[in-house]
Amino acid sequence: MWYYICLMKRIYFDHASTTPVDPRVLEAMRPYFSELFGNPSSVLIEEGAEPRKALDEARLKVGRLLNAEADEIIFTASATESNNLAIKGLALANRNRGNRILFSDIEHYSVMNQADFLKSLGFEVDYVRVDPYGLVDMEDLERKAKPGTLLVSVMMANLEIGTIEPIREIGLLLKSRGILLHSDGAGACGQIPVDVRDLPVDSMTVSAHQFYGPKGAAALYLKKGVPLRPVMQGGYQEMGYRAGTENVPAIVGLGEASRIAAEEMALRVENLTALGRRLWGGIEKEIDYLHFTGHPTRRLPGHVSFWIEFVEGESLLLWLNLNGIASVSGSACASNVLAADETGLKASHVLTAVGVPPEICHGSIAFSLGPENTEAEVDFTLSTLPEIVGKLREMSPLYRKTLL
Amino acid sequence: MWYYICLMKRIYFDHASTTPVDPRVLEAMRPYFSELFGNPSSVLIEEGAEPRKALDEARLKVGRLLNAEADEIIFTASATESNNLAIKGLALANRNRGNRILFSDIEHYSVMNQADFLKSLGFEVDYVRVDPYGLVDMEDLERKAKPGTLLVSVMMANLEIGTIEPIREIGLLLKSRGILLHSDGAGACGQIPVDVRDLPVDSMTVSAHQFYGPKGAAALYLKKGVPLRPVMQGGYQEMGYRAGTENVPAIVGLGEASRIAAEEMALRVENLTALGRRLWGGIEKEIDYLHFTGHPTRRLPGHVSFWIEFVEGESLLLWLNLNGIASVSGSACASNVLAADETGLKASHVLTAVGVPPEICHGSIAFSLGPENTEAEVDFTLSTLPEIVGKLREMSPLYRKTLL
Amino acid sequence: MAQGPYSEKVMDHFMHPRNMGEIEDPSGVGEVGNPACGDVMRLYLKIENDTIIDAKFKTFGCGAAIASSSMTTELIKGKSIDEALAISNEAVAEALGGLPPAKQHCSVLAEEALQAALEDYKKKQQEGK
Amino acid sequence: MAQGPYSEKVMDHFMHPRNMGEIEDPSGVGEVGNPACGDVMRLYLKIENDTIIDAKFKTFGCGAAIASSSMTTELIKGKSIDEALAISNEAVAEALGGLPPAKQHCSVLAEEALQAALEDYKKKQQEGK
Ligand SMILES: Cc1ncc(COP(=O)(O)O)c(C=O)c1O
Ligand SMILES: Cc1ncc(COP(=O)(O)O)c(C=O)c1O
Repeated sequence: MWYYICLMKRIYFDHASTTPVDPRVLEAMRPYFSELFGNPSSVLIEEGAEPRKALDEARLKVGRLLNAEADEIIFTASATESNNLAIKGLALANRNRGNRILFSDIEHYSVMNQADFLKSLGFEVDYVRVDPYGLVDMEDLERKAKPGTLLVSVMMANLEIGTIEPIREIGLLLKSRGILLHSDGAGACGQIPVDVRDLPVDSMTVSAHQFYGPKGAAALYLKKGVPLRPVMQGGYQEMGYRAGTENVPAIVGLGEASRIAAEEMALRVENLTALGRRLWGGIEKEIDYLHFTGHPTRRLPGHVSFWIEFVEGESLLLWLNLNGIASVSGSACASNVLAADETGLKASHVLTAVGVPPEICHGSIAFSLGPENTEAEVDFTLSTLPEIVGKLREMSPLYRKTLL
Repeated sequence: MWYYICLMKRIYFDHASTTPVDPRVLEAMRPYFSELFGNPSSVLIEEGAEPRKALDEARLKVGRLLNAEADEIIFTASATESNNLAIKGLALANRNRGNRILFSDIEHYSVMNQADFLKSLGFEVDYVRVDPYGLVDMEDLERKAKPGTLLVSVMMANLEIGTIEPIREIGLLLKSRGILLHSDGAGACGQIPVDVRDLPVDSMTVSAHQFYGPKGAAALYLKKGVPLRPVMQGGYQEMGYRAGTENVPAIVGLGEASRIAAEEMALRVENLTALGRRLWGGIEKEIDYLHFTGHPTRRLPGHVSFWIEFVEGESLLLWLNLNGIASVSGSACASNVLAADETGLKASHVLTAVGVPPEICHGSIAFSLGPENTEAEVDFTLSTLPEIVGKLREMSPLYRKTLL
Repeated sequence: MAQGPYSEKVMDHFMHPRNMGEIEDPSGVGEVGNPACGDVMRLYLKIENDTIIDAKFKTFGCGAAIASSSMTTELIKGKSIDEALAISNEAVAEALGGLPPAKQHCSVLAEEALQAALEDYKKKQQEGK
Repeated sequence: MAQGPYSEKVMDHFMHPRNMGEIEDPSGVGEVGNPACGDVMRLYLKIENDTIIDAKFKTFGCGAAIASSSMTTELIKGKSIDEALAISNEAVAEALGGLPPAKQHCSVLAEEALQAALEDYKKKQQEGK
């Protein structure tokens, strides 16, 4: 039943989930699979030399994207791993600073779900509230970042609601109190300017596959001098912070994606902001009983997220998909349809945190656009959405036209 | 100075360190970078469907290689990660079985170096001796696998000395005592037959880049029903055992490499065994004061390792390299030339464990051949080696021709 | 063409729901909801001579919920009350070509909606007597 | 062509060691070793009128050890004893275009071999008196 949509060109509005590898990136990676395949740790043989050089160059490129030194970049295999390394690694290496760890209420699962493990290691975990726009509540942070707090984790930008956090402000507050700050920059680094010399962060996660780099490559920026304990032990790679034979082609890809992102960011941001505004404005005009989520202006360019009363998210997502449009839903049902049972079906913690009532937050949809998207795609989406919403509301026992 | 060697075709005898990606494997991976790039967790949109199917197929293929069920295969990013997940994950999930963990004396760093972390979690770590051939000493194991032991880790095959461990025998002993067995099969799985229905192991590490698959993909076989606690937390991927967006192209590559390995293994083993014998025999004839390491017959096909009196390993390695031959040395000096200081320069724990005196084990070299190697390459190596050895001995103040 | 998590039957009923709508002056109505998932299902029955001669539904919910509702109405039309009561959630799921494990509860919801509607019918019958 | 961890100078001296061999009836011999790394270095000096007129070495060791030995013999030939004593391990490493951090000890070894050889020479001188 799904196959007829194959004939249409798809409209990919789900760049927050993952992005295709840029052809230039793939081209850069290509020689490192079967020709320059050597182990970069085999420095004494010819085969190790080029891969080693390629790693060094990629490190420089990622460093340049963030305005960091090359030796402040640790390569990992995923943003999840970077977040695990940063939080567990900083916590274990800096116990002298305290025992308390704070997460914002809207961190990604790869931060949130570490809580139990951290508690089992004897740490205390508490959560900082966000306001209805998803911005960290600075008063709550001031209150909770009390003596004994060693580490705070606040993401650069939330990919479900698009909000960009005031990391600079947060970092300055924490610095004055001697508290470490990790920021999950997956989906932000490579998309919006991130300057670690300007932002008072101690570590920052970078994810390649969210800005046209390959899956399987990510990085952790670690500020020079900040102690970190590796969480995966083994050989002496990545300056001792991350063991395991380096995934050279993927790292080369991350480097090249970083170079391209740094060069093309200004233009991309401009175009995406315009496209995003067009989509936002159109949706606002076309759909009633619609609520945008996240901050209206302090948000990722090209990111538009909302929920619609009397419309369930998964059904909306499925109909959009059938109409050729790829998006993502924070709907409980949509979020984990492959889970082994229904215990995983909880309303998104992000939406609940920004105050969307759990019983009606099932209509949430996020569109995240990329540089290859066009005005025509936006307009097609705008022409399609009202019809789908109408159809689903028609089916809803909760919807009464007369009530509206 | 290094560049003249570029003109020659290199002889790659270091397959234990890493292997080139098989062109068929790269071909299978190709569509998943930029076309079928979707997030396999995005199952409700078209873009997620093909990647999800590709993951399922790869899981079947890896399962078939090991004679395991597909849902006993957990994908990770490296053998190092698989070993960390297995050992920490089994230890933490099975504390009720005991507190004691045993490693063989010749485990890879990605097992060995977990000891401190495990101790910090309250576990006790002890080591099982090996005999001069590198085979686990069954009597020592019987003695040390005493009540309170929860887990033993013994590798399938050691890549420094080539010895294949008696995993079946070890597993049967441990099973009778209710002790879990992890086996690091990096460099063995995909090279020699490994059947987890026949071997009483609870988990087994598989590493793609050691049998013509890509770097960045590995697997952990986990026997059905054995409890494992994830060590990296995040999203619900890999049945909850391993969080993080799946590296689809690399996993597809691991699957295809597994398929090819399963199909071509018998032939490869036959050819490599013959080539290895030719090399072994030739070296034995040509070089005096030479000592082979590892077991003469229970060893990886095409793996020849030895040390030479009065010849330092790094120098030998460098000269072989200058003559176009890639190999690896267990020499202290060669093993970590990129380390920040010289504290990393210890004689190989593997060689010390098999009884090579630390002050003379610096001459160790391992040749690990692959299916693309030829008799001509073996013969060239045999013609080159004596000359290099002669030159280095000539330079050695320890060598007296008259003494020999 | 690769499949999503839903069978073709589920997608067919999701895209072309059978018997969607309301019945004016129904013999029985059942409304159930699963607050954890946010689904709400309302089932209308028209019953004559102990036989379900018409059934309609309105559902706020995911693909599986809509398909389960649609399939349930198809399964019960023309059936006697006892026959309808004998239709289990497994039968609904099976008729749909299976549901993902995390979505089994949607077929349970459909079964519950049916039971609630028949309950309502019986209550009305007794009140009517 | 990418480089290994060693400079071109190191590789040059490794591949073409200068003054490798022994001096019959040397004025002084120094042998030092680093048991941690397994390197052993023996340096032979021929000294006349307070000047090192010849130097040769034998070394069991890694690339850096061989290159350091070779470079040391080059640096000291023609030098007075005092000038030779002033040659530090840093000077050896520098003359080689640098050594990787983990290999600095090889240049230290060369310095030590030189000192031992000069020590031996002085001892022999005194015994000869
Ligand atoms: C036996 C064994 N286990 C584990 C590893 C670790 O593999 P990786 O560096 O790919 O994580 C190696 C690497 O050489 C190995 O030889
Ligand atoms: C903000 C954020 N952090 C971390 C991750 C984890 O990334 P990965 O699944 O690639 O490890 C994601 C993934 O979507 C994310 O959105």
